[in-house]
Amino acid sequence: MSSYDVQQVRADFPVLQREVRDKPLVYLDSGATSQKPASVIDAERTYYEQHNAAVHRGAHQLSEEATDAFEAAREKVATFVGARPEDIVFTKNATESINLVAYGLSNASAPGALDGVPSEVAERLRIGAGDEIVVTEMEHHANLVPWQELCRRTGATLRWFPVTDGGELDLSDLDTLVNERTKVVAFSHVSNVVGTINPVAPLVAAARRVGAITVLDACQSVPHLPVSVTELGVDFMAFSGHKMLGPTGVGVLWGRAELLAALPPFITGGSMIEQVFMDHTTYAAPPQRFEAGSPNVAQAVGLGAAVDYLSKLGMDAVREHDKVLVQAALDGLAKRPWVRVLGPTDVEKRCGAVAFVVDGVHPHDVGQILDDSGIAVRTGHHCAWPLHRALKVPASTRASFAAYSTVEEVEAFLTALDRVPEVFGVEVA
Amino acid sequence: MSSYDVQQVRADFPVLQREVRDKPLVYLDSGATSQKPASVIDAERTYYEQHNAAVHRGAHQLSEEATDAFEAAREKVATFVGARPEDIVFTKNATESINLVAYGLSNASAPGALDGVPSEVAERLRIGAGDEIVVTEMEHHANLVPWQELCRRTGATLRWFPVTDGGELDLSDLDTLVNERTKVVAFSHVSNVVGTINPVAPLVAAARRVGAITVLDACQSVPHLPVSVTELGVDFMAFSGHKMLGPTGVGVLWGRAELLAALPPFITGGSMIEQVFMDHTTYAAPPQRFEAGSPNVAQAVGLGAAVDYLSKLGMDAVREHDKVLVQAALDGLAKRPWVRVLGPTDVEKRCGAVAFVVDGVHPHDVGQILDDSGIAVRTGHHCAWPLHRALKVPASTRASFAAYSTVEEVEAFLTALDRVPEVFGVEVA
Amino acid sequence: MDLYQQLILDHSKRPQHAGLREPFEGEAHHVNTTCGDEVTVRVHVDGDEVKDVSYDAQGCSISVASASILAEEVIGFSVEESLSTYEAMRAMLTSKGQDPGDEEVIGDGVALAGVAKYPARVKCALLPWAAYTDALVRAGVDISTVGGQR
Amino acid sequence: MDLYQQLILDHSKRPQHAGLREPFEGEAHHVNTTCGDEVTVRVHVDGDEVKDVSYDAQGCSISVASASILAEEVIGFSVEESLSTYEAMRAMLTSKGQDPGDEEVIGDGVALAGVAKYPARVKCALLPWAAYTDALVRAGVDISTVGGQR
Ligand SMILES: Cc1ncc(COP(=O)(O)O)c(C=O)c1O
Ligand SMILES: Cc1ncc(COP(=O)(O)O)c(C=O)c1O
Repeated sequence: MSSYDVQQVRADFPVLQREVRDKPLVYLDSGATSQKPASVIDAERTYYEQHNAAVHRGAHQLSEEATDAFEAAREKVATFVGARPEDIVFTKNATESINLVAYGLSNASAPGALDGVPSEVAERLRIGAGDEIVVTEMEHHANLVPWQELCRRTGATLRWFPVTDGGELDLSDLDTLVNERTKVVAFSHVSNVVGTINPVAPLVAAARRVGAITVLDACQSVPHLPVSVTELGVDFMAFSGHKMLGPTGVGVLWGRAELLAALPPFITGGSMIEQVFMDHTTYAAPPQRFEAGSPNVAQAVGLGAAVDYLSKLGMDAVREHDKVLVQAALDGLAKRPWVRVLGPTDVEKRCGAVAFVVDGVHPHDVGQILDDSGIAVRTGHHCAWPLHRALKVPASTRASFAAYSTVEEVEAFLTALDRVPEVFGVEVA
Repeated sequence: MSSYDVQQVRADFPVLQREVRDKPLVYLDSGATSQKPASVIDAERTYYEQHNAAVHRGAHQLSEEATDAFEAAREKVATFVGARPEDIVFTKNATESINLVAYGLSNASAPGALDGVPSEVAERLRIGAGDEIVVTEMEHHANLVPWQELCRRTGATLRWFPVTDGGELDLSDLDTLVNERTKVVAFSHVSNVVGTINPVAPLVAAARRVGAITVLDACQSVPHLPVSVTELGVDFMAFSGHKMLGPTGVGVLWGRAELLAALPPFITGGSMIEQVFMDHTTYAAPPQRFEAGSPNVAQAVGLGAAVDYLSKLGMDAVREHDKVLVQAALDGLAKRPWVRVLGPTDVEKRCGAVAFVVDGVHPHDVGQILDDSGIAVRTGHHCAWPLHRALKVPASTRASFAAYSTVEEVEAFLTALDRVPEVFGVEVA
Repeated sequence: MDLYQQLILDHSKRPQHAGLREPFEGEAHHVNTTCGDEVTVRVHVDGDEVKDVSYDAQGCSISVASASILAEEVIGFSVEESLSTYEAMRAMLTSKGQDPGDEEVIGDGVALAGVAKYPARVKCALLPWAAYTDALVRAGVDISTVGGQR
Repeated sequence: MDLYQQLILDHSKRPQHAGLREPFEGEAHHVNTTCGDEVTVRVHVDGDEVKDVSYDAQGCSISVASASILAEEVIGFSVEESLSTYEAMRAMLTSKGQDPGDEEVIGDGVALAGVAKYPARVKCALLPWAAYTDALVRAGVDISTVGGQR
């Protein structure tokens, strides 16, 4: 840890110099969206000032430069998660990435959509009545609602793993829930609320046994942990640029080559076609097939710079730093008996975020008190309403971290939190 | 025109100072993507350096600022096209905007999707076998392939208006093509290849008579002409930020309030929901219903700045300037008998782009010769393959303009073009 | 901070007229989608008079206090008066701090004046009021003569 | 500009061995999706010998010239030799200008060396060659022993 100089990291993030309500900004809402280092902001700017043009199509110099910048970004992102560039699709956010898979699967049932696909692969992609999609109660809405809608479109049935009171996945019914009817098992790598790091291996193994496709929501793991698609063994993985120091407006879908190759397109239009006639169209190979229209080139380039930045820090070091922050938050909150922390207590089992409730005070009011001290946290259901229901709380307050967060910030947060019982007259003993 | 100082405009665009192959860049590929003024680049940068946070959800100051910036951008875009902010949806590009409508319509047939929608509106949204979708042969793939796919999903039939040899829509069969089976009439305002400005009024009137929904692809009109949704009378209108001096990664869909209110969601996930349970979800009102996940905030803010920039120039002035450029190109090309211009010859009937062929020389080779002189044009089918087939050319070369293009650039292009017959030994008389 | 006036804390801890009661002619359930706050409001109108407003409010101190103040300020008044009170509340809450509110019209509502400076909380304060007007509509009351409804 | 060597212009104006002929054992149709260039290539192999390559090329001067050169450089050679020629073409074209090409191996192919500096055109030059290898596969020829295929 001694080599990780967080003050030096902070110097790279212009917004961290800001004051809020005359106090220095303490940004503990990185789980919602992270801040951006100057190198990311500059990468987008340089792209616009020097190279901006349509990619993949121009017969001119600028267009070649833009294409090179875009494809170089794809290579960087691929390397970052241990993937091949051809298997990386740029989307607008992780939500689109997951919808891409869900719509690709329902489109697979349209007439002719799987022509030419090997029958064993086609069989895995076809979903209808009687089939089952399995998710978990812990999911962000982005990895739940698209599957509900896929079920609505196809007649398949949604099933889910429950969550324990301790905020972990309850896998005791694994072999019942994942069965021969299961076509998809979709789950998050790390919970965006309770920070739980879920066990990927048993879920992948169970899905493999029945030939189900695994879809991993890696939004909260990729920014905090070393992540490799080959090690994880999943079939699809979605994550968002804006949560990993990258720009808004860019997400990523990685897919296993044989499945990507077979998956029908989602959004259709220019740049994803092979040949177009008035009455039919043939489609390009991945990743182009899934990148219809003019892509988010500047944002992809920015994400490439973010990945460079994280790689320079080293994801192992980022993970170690995160542990220190989470531990400091857990320790500080444990000293306040009027606070109830959600999720695992062991820092090895969690990362990125700490959510809690103050009984008798609504999280909105907790957040407001913190904001008054310049401390930015998030309150509410954090797009994980069913998880809150499972944990029997209406909502929660969440402090979440990134590579630039400091223990001092955690302490400032804890100190400000002490005003909550004061203002709302809560018993502190 | 005297008040339109194009040199002053150019000074605002950093990339225009560039050299290509040791010659000043002559960028005549704005129809593919436009360049960005410093104010747009700076708006994104300021957003990241000062206000970046999750929108619509934070209990903290930064999040409120980010939300204000995002919603202010929506208001600017709305005002720019004569719309209400509530009816403006931010997408990633125009392609997504059109897909949003096409998927919304097929999702309307899923069980329960139109619950609570007034029956006359529901009737318009439900599409199935026997119904017809009408497009034109002139469409960009983005306004053709999504409708082919909608037909594939629903069993509806695709029909289309042909194009005349002169590159205009042939509306002679209007009343046959748009009939009581027609559910959607989708067409472009301005062709991205031949620049033709299509007559919106008769198409809207025909669609209205039969209750069909009109979808206007305004990608190539919004950057060049004053456009007002209320005057046009269409039901949906799609356009792209990156073609109107805005950033990459942002598009717009405008929809008529009553239809937007009834249209089922497309991409689903966080921020577009009302309440989420494991077994069902209810959705928020527009525009949120159609903006799932973390939005492209910085890009929307950049688009707001682009709209400010265009408004300052004045769209009437921009249109007049464009006419001068198109006229100069048409005049210059007319003097070269070895060049065949596609599309209308009357500058009142067209805008933004001039496409042509040199018989005996492939457009790729034409583009290469131009590039060698630092002149960036586009060659190929310009994502409008069927239009090229209709005009009986395999591909074409297109010079396209924006507010910063100059008559001198048009002249440089014409001069460089004269090398084509030289190199390829084409008869020039 | 001037947001949490003692009056607000009092109302949120001891919400007046809380609970769902009979009889009622209209009921509306509103949700603040950004945070999950929920409120159900029932109205019992007799002729032109708001006889009772009962409610179940699950949410932050601001939305609960606002529900409590709503009940206090409209029960026993005419529908028209209650809608004027709504308009005055709305004007104050959306004034970004310019309109301090008139105690004559909105009573304890003035304690919510500080909310106007926190756009994210304005929705919380308006939630019960929006549900109230919706409940009126469902009770068959014509509220169209009063402007400014969303 | 060094892209349009006279040799390329000649090949593109008078493409050698052009047209689709019989007999053939394998045929492949490839499209350059970015510009719509199309080529159909047929191969007639007899044992280890490439007896004939016939083609229909619709496209720019680079892709047509490349098809013409392809036919010239592989007809009458062994399959293995033709694949070595392909590899040498490919190496030159993707070298970004580092590899000038060996006239001994690729013959008139060296005239396409200038293409390597224009990434967008590399696809054009490779199009007929990719179709050729594809046609070989469809003719039942095992090309797996030769590396570098995409
Ligand atoms: C007429 C027209 N429609 C649709 C599109 C698609 O826009 P985008 O690529 O931004 O999605 C374009 C441009 O590519 C266009 O010119
Ligand atoms: C676990 C998880 N999944 C999915 C998402 C959705 O990502 P985005 O909003 O970037 O689409 C988020 C963040 O919002 C998340 O934390």
